[in-house]
Amino acid sequence: MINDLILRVVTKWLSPTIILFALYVQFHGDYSPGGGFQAGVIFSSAILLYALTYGLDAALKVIPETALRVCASFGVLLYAGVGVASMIMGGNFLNYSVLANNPLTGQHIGIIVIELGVGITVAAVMILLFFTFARRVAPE
Amino acid sequence: MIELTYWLIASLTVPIVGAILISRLDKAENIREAVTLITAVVLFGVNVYLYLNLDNAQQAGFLLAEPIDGLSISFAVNSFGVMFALIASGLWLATSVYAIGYMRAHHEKHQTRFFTLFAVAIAGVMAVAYSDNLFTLFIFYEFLTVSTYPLVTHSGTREAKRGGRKYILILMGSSILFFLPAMITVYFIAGNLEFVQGGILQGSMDPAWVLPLLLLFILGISKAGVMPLHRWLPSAMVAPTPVSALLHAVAVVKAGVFSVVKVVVFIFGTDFITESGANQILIWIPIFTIVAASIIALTKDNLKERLAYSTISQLSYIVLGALLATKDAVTGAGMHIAMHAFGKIALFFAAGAILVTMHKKAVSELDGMGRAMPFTFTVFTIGTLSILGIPFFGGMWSKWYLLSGSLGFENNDLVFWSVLAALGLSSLLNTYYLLSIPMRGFFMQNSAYQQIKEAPTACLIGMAILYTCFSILRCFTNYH
Amino acid sequence: MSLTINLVLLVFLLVMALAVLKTKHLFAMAMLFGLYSLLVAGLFVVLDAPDVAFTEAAVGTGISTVLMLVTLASIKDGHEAVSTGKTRVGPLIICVVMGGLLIFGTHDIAELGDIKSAPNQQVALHYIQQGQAETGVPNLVTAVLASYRGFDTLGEVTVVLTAGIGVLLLLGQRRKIHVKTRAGSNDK
Amino acid sequence: MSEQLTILLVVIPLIFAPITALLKNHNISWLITLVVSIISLILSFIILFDVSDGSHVIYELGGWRPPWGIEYKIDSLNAFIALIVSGVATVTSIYAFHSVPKEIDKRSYGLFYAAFQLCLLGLLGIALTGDIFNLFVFLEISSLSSYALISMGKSRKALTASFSYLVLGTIGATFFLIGVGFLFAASGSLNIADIAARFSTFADMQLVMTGFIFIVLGLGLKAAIFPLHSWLPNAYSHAPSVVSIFLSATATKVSIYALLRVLFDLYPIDYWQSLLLPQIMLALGCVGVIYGSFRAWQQVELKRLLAFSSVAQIGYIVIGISLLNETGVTASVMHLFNHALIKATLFMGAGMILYRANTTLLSELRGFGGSMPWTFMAIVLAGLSLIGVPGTVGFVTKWYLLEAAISEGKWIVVIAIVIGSVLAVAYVWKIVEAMYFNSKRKAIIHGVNSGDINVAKAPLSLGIALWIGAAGCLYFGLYTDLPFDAAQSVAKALLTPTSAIN
Amino acid sequence: MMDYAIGHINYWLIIAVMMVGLYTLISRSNLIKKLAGLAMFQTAVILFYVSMGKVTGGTVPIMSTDYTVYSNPLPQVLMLTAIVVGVATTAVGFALVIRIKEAYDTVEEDQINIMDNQE
Repeated sequence: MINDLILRVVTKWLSPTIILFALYVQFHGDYSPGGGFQAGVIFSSAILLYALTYGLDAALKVIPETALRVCASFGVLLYAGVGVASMIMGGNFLNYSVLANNPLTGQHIGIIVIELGVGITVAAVMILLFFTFARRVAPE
Repeated sequence: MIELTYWLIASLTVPIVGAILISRLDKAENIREAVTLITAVVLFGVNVYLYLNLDNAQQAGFLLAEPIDGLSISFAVNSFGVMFALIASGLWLATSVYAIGYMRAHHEKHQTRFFTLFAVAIAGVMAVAYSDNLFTLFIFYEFLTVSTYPLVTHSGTREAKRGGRKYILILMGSSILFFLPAMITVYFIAGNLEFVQGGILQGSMDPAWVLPLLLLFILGISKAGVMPLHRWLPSAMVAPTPVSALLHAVAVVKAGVFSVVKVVVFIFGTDFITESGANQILIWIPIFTIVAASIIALTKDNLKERLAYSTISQLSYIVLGALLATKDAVTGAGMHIAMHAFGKIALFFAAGAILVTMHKKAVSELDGMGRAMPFTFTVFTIGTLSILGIPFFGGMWSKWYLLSGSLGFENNDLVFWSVLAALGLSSLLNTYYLLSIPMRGFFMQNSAYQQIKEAPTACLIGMAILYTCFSILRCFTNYH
Repeated sequence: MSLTINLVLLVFLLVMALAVLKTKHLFAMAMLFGLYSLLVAGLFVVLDAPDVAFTEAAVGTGISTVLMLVTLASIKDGHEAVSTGKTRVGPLIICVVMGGLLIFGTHDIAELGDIKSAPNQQVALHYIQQGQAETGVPNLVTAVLASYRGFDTLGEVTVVLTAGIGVLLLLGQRRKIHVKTRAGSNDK
Repeated sequence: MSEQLTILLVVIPLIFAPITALLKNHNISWLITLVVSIISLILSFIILFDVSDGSHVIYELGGWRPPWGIEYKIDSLNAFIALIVSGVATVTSIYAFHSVPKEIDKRSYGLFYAAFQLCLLGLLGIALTGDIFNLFVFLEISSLSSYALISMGKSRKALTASFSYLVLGTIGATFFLIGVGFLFAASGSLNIADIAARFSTFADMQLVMTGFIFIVLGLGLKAAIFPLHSWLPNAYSHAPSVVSIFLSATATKVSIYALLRVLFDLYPIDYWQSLLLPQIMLALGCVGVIYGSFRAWQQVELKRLLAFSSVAQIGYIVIGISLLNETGVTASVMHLFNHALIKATLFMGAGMILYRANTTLLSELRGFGGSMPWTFMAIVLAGLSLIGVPGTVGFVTKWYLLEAAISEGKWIVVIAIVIGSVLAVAYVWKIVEAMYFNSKRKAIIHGVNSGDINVAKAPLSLGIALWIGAAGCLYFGLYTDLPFDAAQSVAKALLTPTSAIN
Repeated sequence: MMDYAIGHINYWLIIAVMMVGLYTLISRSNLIKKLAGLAMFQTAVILFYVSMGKVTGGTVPIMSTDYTVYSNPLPQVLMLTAIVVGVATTAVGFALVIRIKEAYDTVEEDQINIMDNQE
């Protein structure tokens, strides 16, 4: 299916759209359904689609595996980092209210950042999972 | 902490130190043997010192640890313990002299391991002797079991393994199955496990419970070799002779009866037992053992096994004495520990000597050997006589006390007569199955042994030491 | 109304589950499984849980199914072996007992959609009344997820990471590892 | 201040695990793991010290008041369990330094240590949290990582073992989830203290009972309580040494901790007494003890033998709990500690044998006692503690157990315990015999003579770790203050009805 | 009676699905089938939770001025986590299946057990 023209063209258009939607879900999660986790999964599905059409190696060119690993760890660290930050600012772990002068803004910042962390990790891990499995299909 | 306490600690640590040194001296055999002997001498000296200062030693003691509140691992000096320690360490001296000769003549492997573990075992015996409460006693009772296992299975042969398995399973199994629950029950009732003159259970327990509890103890302390849990002793005979001699004629088995006496006197208290009447029933166990073991001994042709069964029957004398729970009887039991120790170890030495020189194990092969090994057989004869309790040999006194003890027993003629019968019968059987051996040795004609061919010198020295011990002991007992 | 849709979907779901159970062709099973997840996602929408529906659709229908397909592709074994003579009575009994127990348990559960039920009254009420005021986030799911129970979510992300690490540990090496069959035999 | 420390206990591994996952170099990742475990050990010591007087440390995560937020409510039990886990983790990571390079593929050192830290993190999380759903999440973290870790074993059986553990473990977790759901449906809350406080208002609902049954079933599966133990022997016997050590000493313990929480804090005692649970648990415990010991005695492979003996030991713990008196519970909680110590030591010994001989088949270990005397001594020591020889940790627990049983007048239990101990003598002696005696011919193991110098010398780090454990077995057998005081205060806390606390 | 049935039938159906999943998990020998069953089992549990939070006449728990009744957000949050846990477990499971296939050349539990017992 690597050579199916229609698929290739559709994918070309589709995957950026999906990614865009993922970003929307990510950052609009506070006001509408969605959030880091959903966004991450959707994002990964875009890459999945790309990999399915253009092949694993092409996808790996777009996102090298090391980058994925780093992202996966980074997301968790980002999340935990927010918690630690709030501890340093004198609150309890994950108490975002202390992150800014106004508790609400603090909460807002905190939530956005941790959702981002969630998104990054989930996306990275999901893609990583797919790559790792897919490599087993046709071992070179 | 008074100065005697240091001597007490010394008598516990000296063997350990010795063991460590010995284990480091694998290469230099002679130095190793020297260390063994020195350790033995020092230990004996320490115990003698303790014995001499017994009068002001009563408050000597110390506490090592208290794992469970109310249960401490602590040691103290008392006459009974010192006596036991004295016998064990003294005979250890003799044994190690003897063992050196034996092991070399027999070309045993792993001699370093042997002597190391021997010392460790002795440390265990010392701990048992000086233990200040039942809990400590139990700990080192188990310790003794474990530490003697490698000695029993020293040869590493198949039957050694089988014997060892039986040894560990019966000794440890029974102690867990019966001894431990019994101990916990006592702790539960009395709130502690201290050895107190007159016992700790009196008053706090319904006399009806004495029978089952005491039974648990007697079964649990299977080192005392009371039937039916006596099988481990014959199977332990696969060990090298010095082990059988010291551990399975003296140290281990005596630790068993020692524990029995301790339990009877200091946990239950003789009066309490008498009042409960439990012993009226229980004494039949040792009586049965005395007779049965003697009979079995008759049927054994293997010298060491025969001795083992004679040991079993002799041990039951002591258990019996303890159970009779009258003053004389208990004294007799205490004395018999010593008497039998000397007698039996002599027999084992002789047996070992015969084994290493003539490589004979069976009684039936000993005809006329006395001419070849006069000294050995003399020792054997003395030992026999002593065990038989011929007047002016140690054994007599203990039996005498036992009898008079049973006489004082709760206006119960049946008991007295049966005890008398049992002792008489067993002595008779003893005479037959023990005395027959030197008889064969001296009076049977056998062309094989014309010229003298004695055991290795070290063995002889060992026996010589014993010989002197006897002479000392005789006056010692008279003086009592 | 929503209850009827709910029930219809549930019946479909049951059918789908049975189909997954029955089918011998594993690729078909993977597809059916995808459909199953889709139905569940639909149910979540009916139950006013768009976030969960989102996730279920993306995960159940997306990732899980894809992974299942990839696995099938890599093990190159499309069919379930005809079951050996082993009896399935035991499992059946277990399931019946468990199911019976659960039904027994649900006897006095609040009816579907009962606003006065404990779950909707006790803790949740506070979220609905105070949530936006306290966190400034209108989407209460996000509010609870990210703030009130933020620690759960941290754990959840850690679970994802753990899964990634686990899979990498298992399949990370490019070459297939030759696995020795003897217990504890080393590969030198 | 110590409030912040409690959370650090979880956060520190959480921060270091992802970093470790990115590393390739063995020594660095090892060092990180060691440091993390040591820090958590110190932290849990401090916390235990803080709460040892029976007080609580309350920590509200995200600053939200319970029951709306997640809270940590640390009493001596939490701290004690955390101490066990981090202590074992420390010893294990010392041990890992030489063991891991030998057993794990060199490309995945970082990942392996990361998974190890995640497992530690999960277990600590379970041990500390006061929120029942949060407990589920961390349960899953630890489980997932342990599936992966177990599957790292050399033998291919490790894979199947790991898979069946995955299936059963997930069933257990899901049962737990169902139970929590039912409880939630009845109470509308997830905070243990909150539920316990309002329990009487919904006590008579069938929901609550069903929920209870499922929670107990789920945790029982996780804790491998007989007869739900079927996953344990394979999992522990085929896992890499480090993993066997760590999991055998901690995983089941933590699940049992969770069970304790549910039984004593979440549900009032008389509630499940009316369900006859104590009797059932008592029976299962006794059977488990005898069955486990017996199966252990049948085994021919060291690690498998140890695994089965774990089943038996868990039986002892269950017995102690179900006796429902202070001594019994004290004994159980103490045995959590003691058994962790013993089993860790024994598995370390097994690991060293594996390291040198590349096998743990008893039949092939002839004469190893001679060639590695120190390891042998340590194993014997730990074995004796397993039997419960006085002077060792095993004895202390057994003593209290028996005392509790006698005081309850449950002679059957006494018999079961002593029979179990006698069987323990048998199977421990099986090990000792196998290793102690030199055979006429040296056993040839994978082309190497047993006790041959050419066999890789067991490196120091292993020996140190091993002897830390062995010394522990002896030390805590003689000086029992630390575990006993902790355990006793725990037992007191547990047995006082929860209403008294709130 | 009728109301009772109506009030509970959806729980009963969910439980039925749950049990079908469990049965697939423990009765089937094919490992992949097992995992599918596992996933179904978990999903059913999730469904159970979410339906607890449903409120009749309620709406999506997103605050807005034109609604007053909202469904319960808490179960939804919990189940988001549960779903993640589920997929994580399934992923690891599949990875194990692949390895098992490489090691045993089969994914049928029965055959694997036979092989293990032969060793």
